[in-house]
Amino acid sequence: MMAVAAARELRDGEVVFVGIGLPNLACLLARATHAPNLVLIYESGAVGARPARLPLSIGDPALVTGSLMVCGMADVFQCFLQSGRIEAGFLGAAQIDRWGNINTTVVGDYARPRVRLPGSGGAPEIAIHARRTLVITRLDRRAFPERVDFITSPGHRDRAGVTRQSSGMPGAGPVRVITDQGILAPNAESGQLELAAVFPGAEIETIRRSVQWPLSLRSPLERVGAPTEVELRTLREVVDPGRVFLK
Amino acid sequence: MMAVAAARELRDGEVVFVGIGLPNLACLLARATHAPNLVLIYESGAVGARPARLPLSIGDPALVTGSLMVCGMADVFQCFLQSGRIEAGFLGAAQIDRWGNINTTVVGDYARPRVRLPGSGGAPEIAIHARRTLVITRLDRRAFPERVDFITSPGHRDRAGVTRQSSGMPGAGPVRVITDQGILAPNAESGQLELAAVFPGAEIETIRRSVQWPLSLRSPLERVGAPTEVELRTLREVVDPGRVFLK
Amino acid sequence: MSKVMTMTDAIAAHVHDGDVLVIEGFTHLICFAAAHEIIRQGRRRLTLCRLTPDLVYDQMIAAGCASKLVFSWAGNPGAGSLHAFRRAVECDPPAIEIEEYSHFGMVARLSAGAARIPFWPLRDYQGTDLPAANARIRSVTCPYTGETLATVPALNPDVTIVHAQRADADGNAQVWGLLGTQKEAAFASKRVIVVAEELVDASVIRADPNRTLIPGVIVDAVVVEPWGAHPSFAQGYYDRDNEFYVAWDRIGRDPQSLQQYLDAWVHGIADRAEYVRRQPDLVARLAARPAMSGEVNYGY
Amino acid sequence: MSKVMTMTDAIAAHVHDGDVLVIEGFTHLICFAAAHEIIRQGRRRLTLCRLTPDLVYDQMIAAGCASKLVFSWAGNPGAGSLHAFRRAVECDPPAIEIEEYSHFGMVARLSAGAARIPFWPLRDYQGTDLPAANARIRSVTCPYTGETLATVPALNPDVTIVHAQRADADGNAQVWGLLGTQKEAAFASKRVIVVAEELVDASVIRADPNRTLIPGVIVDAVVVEPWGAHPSFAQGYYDRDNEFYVAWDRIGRDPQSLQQYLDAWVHGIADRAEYVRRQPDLVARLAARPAMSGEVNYGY
Repeated sequence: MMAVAAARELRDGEVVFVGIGLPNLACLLARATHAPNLVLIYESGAVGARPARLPLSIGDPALVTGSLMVCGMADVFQCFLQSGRIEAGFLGAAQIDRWGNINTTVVGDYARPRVRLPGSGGAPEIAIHARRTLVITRLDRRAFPERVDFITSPGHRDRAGVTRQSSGMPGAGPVRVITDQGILAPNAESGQLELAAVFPGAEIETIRRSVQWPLSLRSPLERVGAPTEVELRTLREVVDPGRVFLK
Repeated sequence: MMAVAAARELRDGEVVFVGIGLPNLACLLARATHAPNLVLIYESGAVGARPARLPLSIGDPALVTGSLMVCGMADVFQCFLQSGRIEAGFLGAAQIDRWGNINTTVVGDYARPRVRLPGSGGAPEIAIHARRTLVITRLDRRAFPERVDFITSPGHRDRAGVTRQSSGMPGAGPVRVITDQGILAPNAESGQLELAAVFPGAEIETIRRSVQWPLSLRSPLERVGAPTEVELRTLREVVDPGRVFLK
Repeated sequence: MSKVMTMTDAIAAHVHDGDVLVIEGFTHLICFAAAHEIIRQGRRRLTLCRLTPDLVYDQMIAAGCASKLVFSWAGNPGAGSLHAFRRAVECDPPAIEIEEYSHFGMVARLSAGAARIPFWPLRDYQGTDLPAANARIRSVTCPYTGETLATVPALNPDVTIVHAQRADADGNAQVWGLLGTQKEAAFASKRVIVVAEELVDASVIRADPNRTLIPGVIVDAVVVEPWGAHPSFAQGYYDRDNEFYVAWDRIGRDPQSLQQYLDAWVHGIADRAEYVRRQPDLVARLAARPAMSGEVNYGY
Repeated sequence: MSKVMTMTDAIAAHVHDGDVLVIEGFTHLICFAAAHEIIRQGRRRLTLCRLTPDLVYDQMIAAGCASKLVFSWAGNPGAGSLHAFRRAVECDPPAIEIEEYSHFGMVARLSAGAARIPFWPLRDYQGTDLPAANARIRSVTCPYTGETLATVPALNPDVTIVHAQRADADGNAQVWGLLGTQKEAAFASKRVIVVAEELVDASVIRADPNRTLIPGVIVDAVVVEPWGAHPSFAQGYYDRDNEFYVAWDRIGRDPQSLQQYLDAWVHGIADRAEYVRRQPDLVARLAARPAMSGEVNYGY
C-alpha cells in the first residue's frame, strides 16, 4: 500500500530522484501505469534508467545498461540536483518530527550514539533542492517523536522555528509523509505535519497514538482508495515478480 | 631557429601545455629527437595527442584521433593546470616588459584601443600555474617596451614591484624568452630579464637596441649552437613537411 | 513526445531579441547553421557569449545581431584576426560592449551557471590588469586557509545552442572528440537547442549511455542539420574547413566583401540544406575517413 | 616505461601507515583486492575516506587498519548495517574517529582536491545538525549576491586506488558505467594506483580517448587484477555479488565470524588469483553477458 500510495504521487514526465526499496517500487509502478514518461535518476549517476531487473542497490549494474546517460556524481549533485532539475525526491526516515525534520544519522547523542544509523547519503541535498520530497516510513511512536535526535535532512522549520524559505532552501520540502496507515502533509500555513489521508482499514485514533505530537486532522480528511487490481497485478507481476521487496 | 631553441628547453617525459604554431613545432621536434616521452596537452582537451598532420588550430581534429584522453575544458583548467600537473607551458607575446609581464590584449588604452589583440585565452592561468613557462616572440623594439600597455599574463614582478611568490603564484613564471636572435632569462635575484644566450650570427648590440630597457648581459653569455643536421632534417621532413609554419 | 523541429522554428521559438546567447563548441561543433538562421531572422541586441567568438560571432557582429560580447580569446584560430569584431571595438565609441575573461574564467562562469551557484573560485588573475578592466572579476577569502582566491560570477544564458554528432528525438545528445564547455553551457542555460548531425533511435543512445553529454530532460528543441557545423568540424563526420578559416581573414578584412558573403551565403539562401547543396565539393574535400572507437560491453 | 607491478609491490611502495587513503568506486569497481592486500600487509592508523565505507572499509576497520573514517553513508547498500563500523563507533570511547558529510559534501571535497583549491562552495546543510557535528563544514559569502553558501574543505588523499575496466602499462585507464568520484579522487591524490581488470595496448586506449577517465601522467602504479573488485562489480566483466552483500550482514554481525572470514579469505590466501581460484563458481554465477556499446568514428 505504501508503494501504491507513493506511486500515485508521481506525475507523468517528471524527473525523479530515486532511492532503493519502496521508492524504487513506487517509481517503477508509476511508470508501468499512469506515468510512462517518468525519468528516473539515481544518485549513482544513472539517468533515465530502465532496469531489466529490480535493483538491489542504488548502484546496481542493471541501472546502467540501457539508461539514457551515465554521469559522474559531481554532475548528479551540481548539475541535476543543485541546479533545480529534480522535481520529486524520495527520503526515508528513522525519526521525523512535526516539522518534517528527518533523522537518519543517530539514535541518542551524536558523540555517544545508542544506535549509529548510516547517516546522510544524499538526503540533506535532496531535502533542500528537490522541488518536493516524498517521505516513506512506517508509522511508529518511536519514529515520530516530538524532537528528533539529529536533523539530517531539513523539513519546514528548523529547531529555532525558522522556515525553510527564510533559510533560502529552493525546494518545497516534504509535502507528503507516506506511512503504512495514512499520509501526513504539512499545514499550508504553519508547515506542521497533519493527517491528510487515511488508508483503508486504518484507525484515526491508532494513527494519532503512533505520533508523539498532537496530530491535527485535515478537513476534509481524504480516504485513500485500496490498491486497484491493476496496481496490485503490476506490482506483483511486472515490478517485483521475485518478491524481493514486496512482503 | 626559434623552434629548435624552444625544443631544446623541453625534457623527456614532461607534461607540456602546447599552443599552435612555433610551440607546436618545438614540441613535435623535441618528441622526434631527444624527448620521445613528452606528453602534449592542448587547452582544447586533447591529452597525449599524436597528430598525424600538423594542426592548424588548437582544436584540430587530428589532435583528437589517437590521443590518450580527451576531456572537457573544466578538467583541463582545474585538474591539469590549476592542480599543478603541467611542467612547461608556452606563451606568445605582443609586448613583454623587463619583468616578463606579457600583453596580448590591446595596444593603446583598454577602453580606446589602437589595436585590439585577441586577448587572454588560457595565457594568464598558464603563466600562473605551469611550473615554468617558455615565451616565444620575435625581437622588436615595439614588442619589448619599458612598460606594457596591458598585463595579460604575469611575469616575475607586478607593476608595484611585488614578486610572483608574494602574490601566491605556484609556477616559476617565464624562465626563457626565446626570440629570433637570442634568449632572455630572468636574473636569479631581481627577476629582471637579461640576455642569457645568443644565436649564431646575432649581434649583441642589435639585440640591446631591440629592447627598450637597459638589457644586462648574463656572464658567461651562452653561445647557442646552430640547428644540427638532425634537427633541421626532422623539422623539414617529419614535423612540417608541408612548410605550413616553417619559412 | 518528439522535440524535433526545423531550424527556422527552433530559432523563432527560442531565440529572442535581447537574449543572452551561447552558441557552444571549442573549435569543434560550432553551430554555424543556427547562427545563420539567427542572422536571417534579424535578431537584435543579443549578448553573445563564447570563449572564442570565432568566425561565428564575427559574422553575427557584422550582421548587426550583437550589442555585447562576453569572451576570452577573440582571434581567427590559426589564421589571424576577427575583423568585424575589431572594427566594432576599435571604433570610437565602440559599436559593441565587451566583457572579457580568460578561458579558465569563462569555463568557471559556465561551471557556476551549471551548478546554479552565484560564483566560482579559482586561482587566477594575480598580477594582471584583467580585474581592473572587468569589475566582475572579484575575490573571496577561503574559510579554511585565509587565502584570497579570485572569483567569477555565474553565467546563465537565456539560450544555449549545442551541436552534437547525434541525438534522439527527446534531445539526449552524444558528443565525442573535443567537448569544450558544452555540458556546462547547456546545464547553465534557461533554454537549450540541440542541433545534431544525425537523428538516432533512443536505442543507439541507450547502448552507450556514458557517451551522452546532454540529457533530453534539459533540452527544449532538437534540430537535425547535417553539416550544420561547417566550416568548423564534427569529429567522425567532416574535417575543419581550414581553407575557409584562412579565407575569412581576407573576407572579413573588407566590410564590403563581408557583406557580400552574408548576402550570398546567409541571406541569399533558405537554410543549411541549400548551403550544403551549393557547395558540392564539401564531401570530397572534408568528409571524414573511418577511425573506429571499438566497442565496450555494458552487460552484467 | 611500464608501471605494471604486483599488488603486493604496489601496496608496499605506495600505502604507508598513517596515510589518508581513498579506495574509490560508488558501488561499482570497489577494489577489494587492494583492501585485502593492505590488511595482509598490516597497515595501521589509516584515515579511510569514501562516500560509502561499504564492506570494503568494514573489513579494514575490523582488521584494525583504520584510526579514522571520513564518509557520508555508512550502510551495507541494499542489505543492512556495517557491523564492524557500528561496533567501532557505538562503543565508549569510540574505537575510531569519524568525520561526516553528506554525499554532495564528499563529492565537493574531492572536487576541490582535484582542482587544488582549498574549499568548494555548495548550497547545502541549512537547517541540519551536520555543521554542529562537523566543524569543517563552514560557510562563505558570495562576492556578487551577498548570499551565504556552505563550504567544505578540499580532500587531498596521500593515495587513491582506482579500479578500472582496462588500462595500458602507463596507467591510462578507461572506465564505463558508474563513474562515482574516481576522476576527482585520482586528481586530488598525491599518489595513484590503478588496478585494472585487463591490461591493454595503448592503441586500444587511443582508439577511444573520450573513454579515458584517468590519464597515465598522474598514475604511479598499474596492477592487473581480474575479479579485483569482487564482491562489487565491473560493468561488462561481472555482476555485483548481491548474495555476498546479504551474507555480510550475518558475517559482520558476529565479531568471531568476521574474524573467521578475514582469516580464511584475506590472511589465509596469498593474493586475488588464489581468491578467485578458490571460488570456482564465480564465473558461472556472475560473469557478464554481452550488451555492446556500438562504435563511433573518431576520423576526420
